Amino acid sequence: MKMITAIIKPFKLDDVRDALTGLGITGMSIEEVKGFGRQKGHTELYRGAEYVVDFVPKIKLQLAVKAEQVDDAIAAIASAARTNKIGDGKIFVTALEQVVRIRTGEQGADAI
Amino acid sequence: MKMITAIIKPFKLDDVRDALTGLGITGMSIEEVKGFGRQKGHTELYRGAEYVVDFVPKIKLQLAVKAEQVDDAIAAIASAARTNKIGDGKIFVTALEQVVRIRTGEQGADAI
Amino acid sequence: MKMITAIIKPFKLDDVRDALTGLGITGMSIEEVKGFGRQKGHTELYRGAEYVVDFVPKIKLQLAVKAEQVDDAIAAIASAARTNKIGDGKIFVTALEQVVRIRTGEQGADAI
Amino acid sequence: MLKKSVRRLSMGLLLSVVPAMSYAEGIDSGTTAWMLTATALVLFMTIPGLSLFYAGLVRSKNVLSVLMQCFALTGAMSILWFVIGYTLSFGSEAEQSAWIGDLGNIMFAAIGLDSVTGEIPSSLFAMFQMTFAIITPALIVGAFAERMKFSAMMLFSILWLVLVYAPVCHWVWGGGWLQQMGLLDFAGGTVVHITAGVAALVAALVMGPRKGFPQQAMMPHNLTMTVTGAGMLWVGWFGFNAGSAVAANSNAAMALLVTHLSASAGAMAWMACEWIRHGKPSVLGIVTGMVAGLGTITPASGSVGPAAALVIGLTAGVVCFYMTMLIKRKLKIDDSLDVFPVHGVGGILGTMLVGVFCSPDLGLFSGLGFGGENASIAAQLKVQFTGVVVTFVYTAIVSWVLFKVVDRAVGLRVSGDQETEGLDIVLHDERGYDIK
Amino acid sequence: MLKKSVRRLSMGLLLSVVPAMSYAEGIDSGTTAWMLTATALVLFMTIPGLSLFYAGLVRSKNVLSVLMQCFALTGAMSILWFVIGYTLSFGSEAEQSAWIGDLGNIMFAAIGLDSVTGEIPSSLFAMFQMTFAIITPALIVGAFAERMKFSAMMLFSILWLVLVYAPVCHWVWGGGWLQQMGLLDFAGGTVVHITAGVAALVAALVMGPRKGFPQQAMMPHNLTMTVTGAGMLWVGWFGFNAGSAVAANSNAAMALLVTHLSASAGAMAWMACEWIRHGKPSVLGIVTGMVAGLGTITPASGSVGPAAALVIGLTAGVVCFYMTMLIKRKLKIDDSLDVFPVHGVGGILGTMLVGVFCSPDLGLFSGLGFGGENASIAAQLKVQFTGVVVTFVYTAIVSWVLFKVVDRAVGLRVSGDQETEGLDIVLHDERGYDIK
Amino acid sequence: MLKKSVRRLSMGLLLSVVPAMSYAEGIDSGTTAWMLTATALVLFMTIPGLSLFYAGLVRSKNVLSVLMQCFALTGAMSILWFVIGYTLSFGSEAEQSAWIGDLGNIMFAAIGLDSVTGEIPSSLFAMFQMTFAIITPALIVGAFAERMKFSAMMLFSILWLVLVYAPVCHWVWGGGWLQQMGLLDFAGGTVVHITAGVAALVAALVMGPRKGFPQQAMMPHNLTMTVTGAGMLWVGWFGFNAGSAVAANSNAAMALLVTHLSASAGAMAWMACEWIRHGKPSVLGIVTGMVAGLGTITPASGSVGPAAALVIGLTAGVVCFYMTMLIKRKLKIDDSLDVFPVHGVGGILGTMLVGVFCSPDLGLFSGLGFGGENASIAAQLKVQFTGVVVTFVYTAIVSWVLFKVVDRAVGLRVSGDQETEGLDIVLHDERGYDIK
Ligand SMILES: Nc1ncnc2c1ncn2[C@@H]1O[C@H](COP(=O)(O)OP(=O)(O)O)[C@@H](O)[C@H]1O
Ligand SMILES: Nc1ncnc2c1ncn2[C@@H]1O[C@H](COP(=O)(O)OP(=O)(O)O)[C@@H](O)[C@H]1O
Ligand SMILES: Nc1ncnc2c1ncn2[C@@H]1O[C@H](COP(=O)(O)OP(=O)(O)O)[C@@H](O)[C@H]1O
Repeated sequence: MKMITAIIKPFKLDDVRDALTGLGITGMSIEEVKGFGRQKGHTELYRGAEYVVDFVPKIKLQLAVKAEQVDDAIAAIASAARTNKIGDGKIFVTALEQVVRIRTGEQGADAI
Repeated sequence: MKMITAIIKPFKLDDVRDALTGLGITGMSIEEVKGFGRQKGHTELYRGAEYVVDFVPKIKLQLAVKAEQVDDAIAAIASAARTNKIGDGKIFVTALEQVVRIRTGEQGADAI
Repeated sequence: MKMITAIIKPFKLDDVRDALTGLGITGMSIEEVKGFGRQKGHTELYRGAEYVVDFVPKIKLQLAVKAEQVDDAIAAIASAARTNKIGDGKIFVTALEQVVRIRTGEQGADAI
Repeated sequence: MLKKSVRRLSMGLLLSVVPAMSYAEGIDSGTTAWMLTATALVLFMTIPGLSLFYAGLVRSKNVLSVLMQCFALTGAMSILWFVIGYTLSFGSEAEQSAWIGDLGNIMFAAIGLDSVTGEIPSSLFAMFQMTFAIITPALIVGAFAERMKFSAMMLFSILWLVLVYAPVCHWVWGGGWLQQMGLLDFAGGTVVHITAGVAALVAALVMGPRKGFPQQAMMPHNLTMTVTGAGMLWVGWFGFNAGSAVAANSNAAMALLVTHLSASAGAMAWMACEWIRHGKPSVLGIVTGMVAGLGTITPASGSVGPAAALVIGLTAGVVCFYMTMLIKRKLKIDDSLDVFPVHGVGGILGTMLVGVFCSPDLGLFSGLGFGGENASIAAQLKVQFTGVVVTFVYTAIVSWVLFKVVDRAVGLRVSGDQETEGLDIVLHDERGYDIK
Repeated sequence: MLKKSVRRLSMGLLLSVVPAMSYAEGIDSGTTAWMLTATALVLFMTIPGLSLFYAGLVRSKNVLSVLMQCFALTGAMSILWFVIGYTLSFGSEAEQSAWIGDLGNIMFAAIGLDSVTGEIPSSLFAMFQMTFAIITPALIVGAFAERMKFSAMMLFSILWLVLVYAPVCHWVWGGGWLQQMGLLDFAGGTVVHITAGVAALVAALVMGPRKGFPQQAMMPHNLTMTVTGAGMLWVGWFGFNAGSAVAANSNAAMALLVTHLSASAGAMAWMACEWIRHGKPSVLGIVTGMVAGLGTITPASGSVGPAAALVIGLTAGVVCFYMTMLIKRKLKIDDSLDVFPVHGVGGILGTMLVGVFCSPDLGLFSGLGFGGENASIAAQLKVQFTGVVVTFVYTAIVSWVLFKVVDRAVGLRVSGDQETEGLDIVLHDERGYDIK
Repeated sequence: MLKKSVRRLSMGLLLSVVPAMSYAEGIDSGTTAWMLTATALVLFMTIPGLSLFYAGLVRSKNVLSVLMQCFALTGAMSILWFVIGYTLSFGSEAEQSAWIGDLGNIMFAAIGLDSVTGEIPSSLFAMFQMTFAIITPALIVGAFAERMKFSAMMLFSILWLVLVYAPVCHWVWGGGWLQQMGLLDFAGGTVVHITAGVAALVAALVMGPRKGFPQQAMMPHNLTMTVTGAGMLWVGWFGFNAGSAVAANSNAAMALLVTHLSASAGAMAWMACEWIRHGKPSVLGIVTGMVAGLGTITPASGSVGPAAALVIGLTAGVVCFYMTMLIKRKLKIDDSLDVFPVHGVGGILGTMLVGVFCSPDLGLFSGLGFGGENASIAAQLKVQFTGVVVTFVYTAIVSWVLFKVVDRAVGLRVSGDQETEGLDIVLHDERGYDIK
């Protein structure tokens, strides 16, 4: 089992979710994060001084998937989140040693 | 050392923390996340149109534990967070290669 | 490739970022989290009752780095975030199996 | 002169029941200008004032439910007052029964464009009184906040206005028995604050505490909202008390002055209590002290001088502070937003204190004279005490019965799960904030 | 007497064009006091009132853009009114053309310290009218919210005030042809609400929907802000309608009463519609119903009695509710904050209903009499209908042309990406909230 | 006539010190109605108005501390004014010393129910003046926001009201030497804005900058709150300036008109400066320009006409814009919320400009006449200049001493760590927002 963590542009969330649902992946958790990277942030004006706010609002998705789903999931996320503009984001994959569904106590792949 | 990540229902946070404290686990970080899964979200009404908000507010806990604590921690979280209703959440375990306590520079298990 | 996750005091964020930029590490994601640990939270007064709010606001940084950068990155974060007071926070390192840059589809180290 | 001015006022009120005395030239444009303004100010007290004050104190999942309750009450109580409330309170005839108003003013039937009450159009007097009938049930909202069904709240309030507010209003202002006894209640210590405060206490007892009370901290979700509402209440209260002079004269001016001083003193007193007891003054504390000062001076605002107002305000701040601790911490009664210890206790306190400070023989602390035929502090206090006790007991009994009836009819509380989820989503399918 | 009072009013307005008739002793301090207050209340309606009402309804990334539009309009329209708007509307001579005011009052040239209009200083009358010229363009903001350029909005509003508001204001209040026909529009059913509502509809059609409408839910980001604004609108409207009596008398009092009752009825009616149709009443619904009730009673507030006001308010709540559903859900027109179905429809509804309920022969539902020489409901309705149709068509055509012209000049909309990013950052380099 | 009206005003003020002249029939109900309203409006300026305006501009960790300071000052300054401030400012005798008021009105001892000042009850005049004594120290709060101890703030303000505000108020309005010189300061250019602005500058210099200033951006945490407060300030200012006529007459009306036009012009001017310099207008900019316009017209509002008001407002917007940049960006003085460049500079500017535009001989830009015995712009300017310089220097010296004294007594600033943590938690054990 793998944990996929994706950083995407906020307004792409719906597309990404639909793409994943298309793969039968319905479970995930998301959070609002602030990203630093190549993409520059916006400027804010305060009393004549202009401040460049160098973080950019992003959405972070986390989803546990079965090993065999990883590539499809990555592909789906990548294509759905792509705008070809700087700041599209990243996808990270880490190994998942154990998953437990709290409600049932199911473990491993069944719990996903 | 392992990193335990648990997604639970917000109002269960206190119970879970108490359960973990019972095991002598006092350190953790939590964040508010939005969950997608089997559990359906609430409906919102706006100008006669009803929108189903399909994410559900959840709390995400992250705690680094020594390998030997993992099973107790999982058990404690699971039993404390369980309501037996859909949406109770998940527990994920990943390997932790290194931990550093910033204040002291301690590394590994001592840093937890 | 490794994923470094650091929990730091919020007002230390700028120092840490500068330190990392100094290493040529410009990409990262941050989020506001609530921390539990040795450091005690503040007290809130409500109608004569004093409640100890035992979580402490923290900032969580996540950055994917090449294996060879890990130690420098950890050192940089640790020294920049240190105040020598309880609550300085922790640094966690986990293995990263795959990284994808959404915009270009680049994979692995190139995508970082 | 002092006594005269006081008589002028109660007269002003009695006149309300004398459409016969209509004569266009009776209208004073200055007084009318002030009463138009005062009416706007008292409405402003409820929306947005009180609704923000209360809404900031609940958890964010219930913020809309409180705003909704205040707003819906404004609409419903207004119509109800127009249809039946006003006539039950003030009737239409010059001769009024001691107990309840006649039915001649159903839908303001006896009020024409030219009807005059005192120096203002009768329509304005009835409208001004309407704003009091709006805020009184709205005050009770604080007691059952975060757990009561919207439907039950509406049903209860409708019945309560007719069966509690209207009769008490008639007794005190509509020519009823308490007014005839010379009870001093210039702007609503009994009619507004005791009735609302006691109903709040009964509500808390009948409904029981919120899930998690008192172990869980249930912090205000937005104190900036509460402070905003508090400022609006302070300003609006000028219309409430100085408007009750039903004239733009020295009585109105003095009422405004003593109202402001009492609010200031109440705020400072509560702040001092906290500073001493906890080492720090709190924002919630200072605004609550201000409300206590305002609620307490309300019945006295037409009868006391500024020095006395300072004493009344300071007393209010201290007494209401300790009463709040007593109710919430010792007795563990979950009157969510402390309506009884602030408004109920303040109303009682003020109604008694005016019996003392109305006396013209207290030197710097002298007031504007006794009520009716009363000629001594003792005599006046007896009347004030009667007013307090009767209003308290009557309100308690009828409110208790009404809650039981409404519970039978539609159920008072949402389910435990719904309470956990929050009333905004559960009752209104809306969320207060969606700030990205 | 009823008719007299009505004539007194329109007179009061005609007087505005008779600086000749200046006589210091003509000033009544009570009426002046009320009009000073009413002016403050109407300004309060726009800032903060309307601006909060609207700002709460947009997404948080656009909250400042709405506040900015209302605030900038307040400044710009005030100066514009002073320079040219007032004189085009009310002129300076006693004799006024049927179509447009003379230029004698450019920069209030004909208004001295001692000029008197009716019973108040002319400067106060001109200032009171200014607050109407502020809020009317501000109302339109709701239609193109979340997508219009600030520069385009300013340019459009400036042209619109001069070419739409001023002429219509002259026709109805400045001695123009509709006033001469005896059109009943006490406080702005045609002048304010139909012009703003129709311009809003045109704006929505010309600019097209927001990106993502109607599939995407575009929820209000802060309903507590909207409810706050709603309360302020309610209170401020007392100045709007009762101030339009330009006197502190029984007409003002009655206007205040009917205004309040209609607002209450509108709120209750909309709430009931939602409760029945969706099983739950919403906060957004009840406040919108209140605005509908207020907009609808506005033209009628000087001519109807309280019972009729109740009917008008209930009708407003139901009709505007269904019109909102029709426009937004059926026709899928993205009038973002529903300006047309609430203000436009309300203005039309009220302008027609006053033609009925002004009649003195409807028993409990009687009004204060017909306008001008009209002597029957039929005759009055003909005039009202003319006023509605002409105002609607004239506003629609000119507004449409102006939007096209402005589009050519500076472009109406921000780019798609900018719309996604949000107007606050894109147009003002600011964010509404930074709450940690 | 013009001059007369001006004399009437200063008279109105002198009368305040003549309880001897009490005669009940002297009360005008219209003027009383307006002054009751104006008093409510000026209180509304401070709470919630100014407190929201300021609180929105700080970081969210300090939002409550600012609201608390304004609220506590309202309570404390009110009591202080009642006890000693009023009598030091206006005294009780007809004959007043040039320097300070007599002690006859300690606790309003010489003010009875029937005392009359001008055309209103003396209690109302004293109460109206009280609201000025509340807002002036509250204005200073903006300078030391986010770092001053609550206890130090209270102590400083109490001393400052007695030692700075009261004397200056006496000189200008209480029959003191500046009033005798014919200084034109209708509503507080010197008494309110210069004293507050200069004290703010001294505060910023004595206390030093906030931790991190100027490198760190310290963005407003809630501009919607600031805009809300700005709207309330605008509306409330009508009471401040038009109320200073102490009459419901053409002077009040003209004051209201010029106040509104100057606010509009100030807002537009600041917006234009930003638009030109930065390519975008900001919300913070437009509201600050409005405040600049209001502060600047304040001393002139009883003496100038509308065309001059436009010039004054435009000048205010531009000058205060550049002064703000100068202080904050060039001189790097951390007057946190820019009190000096807006209020101090505005007050100076307005006090000088009225010396020009009061002249009745400027055609369209003519004013209502010179002050006292002054007969030329030159003569008037000399007086105005004297008033400005003396007020500036006196305030600067005394404020500086007071800050030093208070620093010794309780310490002015919280510790660096506390400043990082935020004043809400550190000083009040509360958080502004807990929105889930
Ligand atoms: N090394 C990294 N570790 C973690 N997150 C990163 C890293 N680099 C970039 N990100 C995240 O990805 C987002 C997009 O990266 P950026 O460099 O701006 O554009 P691109 O994805 O096109 O290269 C950043 O805002 C940040 O949230
Ligand atoms: N595959 C997944 N990866 C990450 N988080 C998940 C996954 N599936 C579910 N979750 C999280 O767990 C929560 C509960 O899951 P859900 O399917 O609703 O109920 P249950 O836990 O009873 O199966 C979801 O809201 C989501 O936050
Ligand atoms: N075992 C843990 N797992 C995850 N996060 C932890 C753990 N222990 C501490 N933390 C995080 O580190 C922060 C600092 O830890 P704390 O014990 O307070 O001080 P110190 O870092 O000096 O030991 C905590 O607030 C929490 O966010």
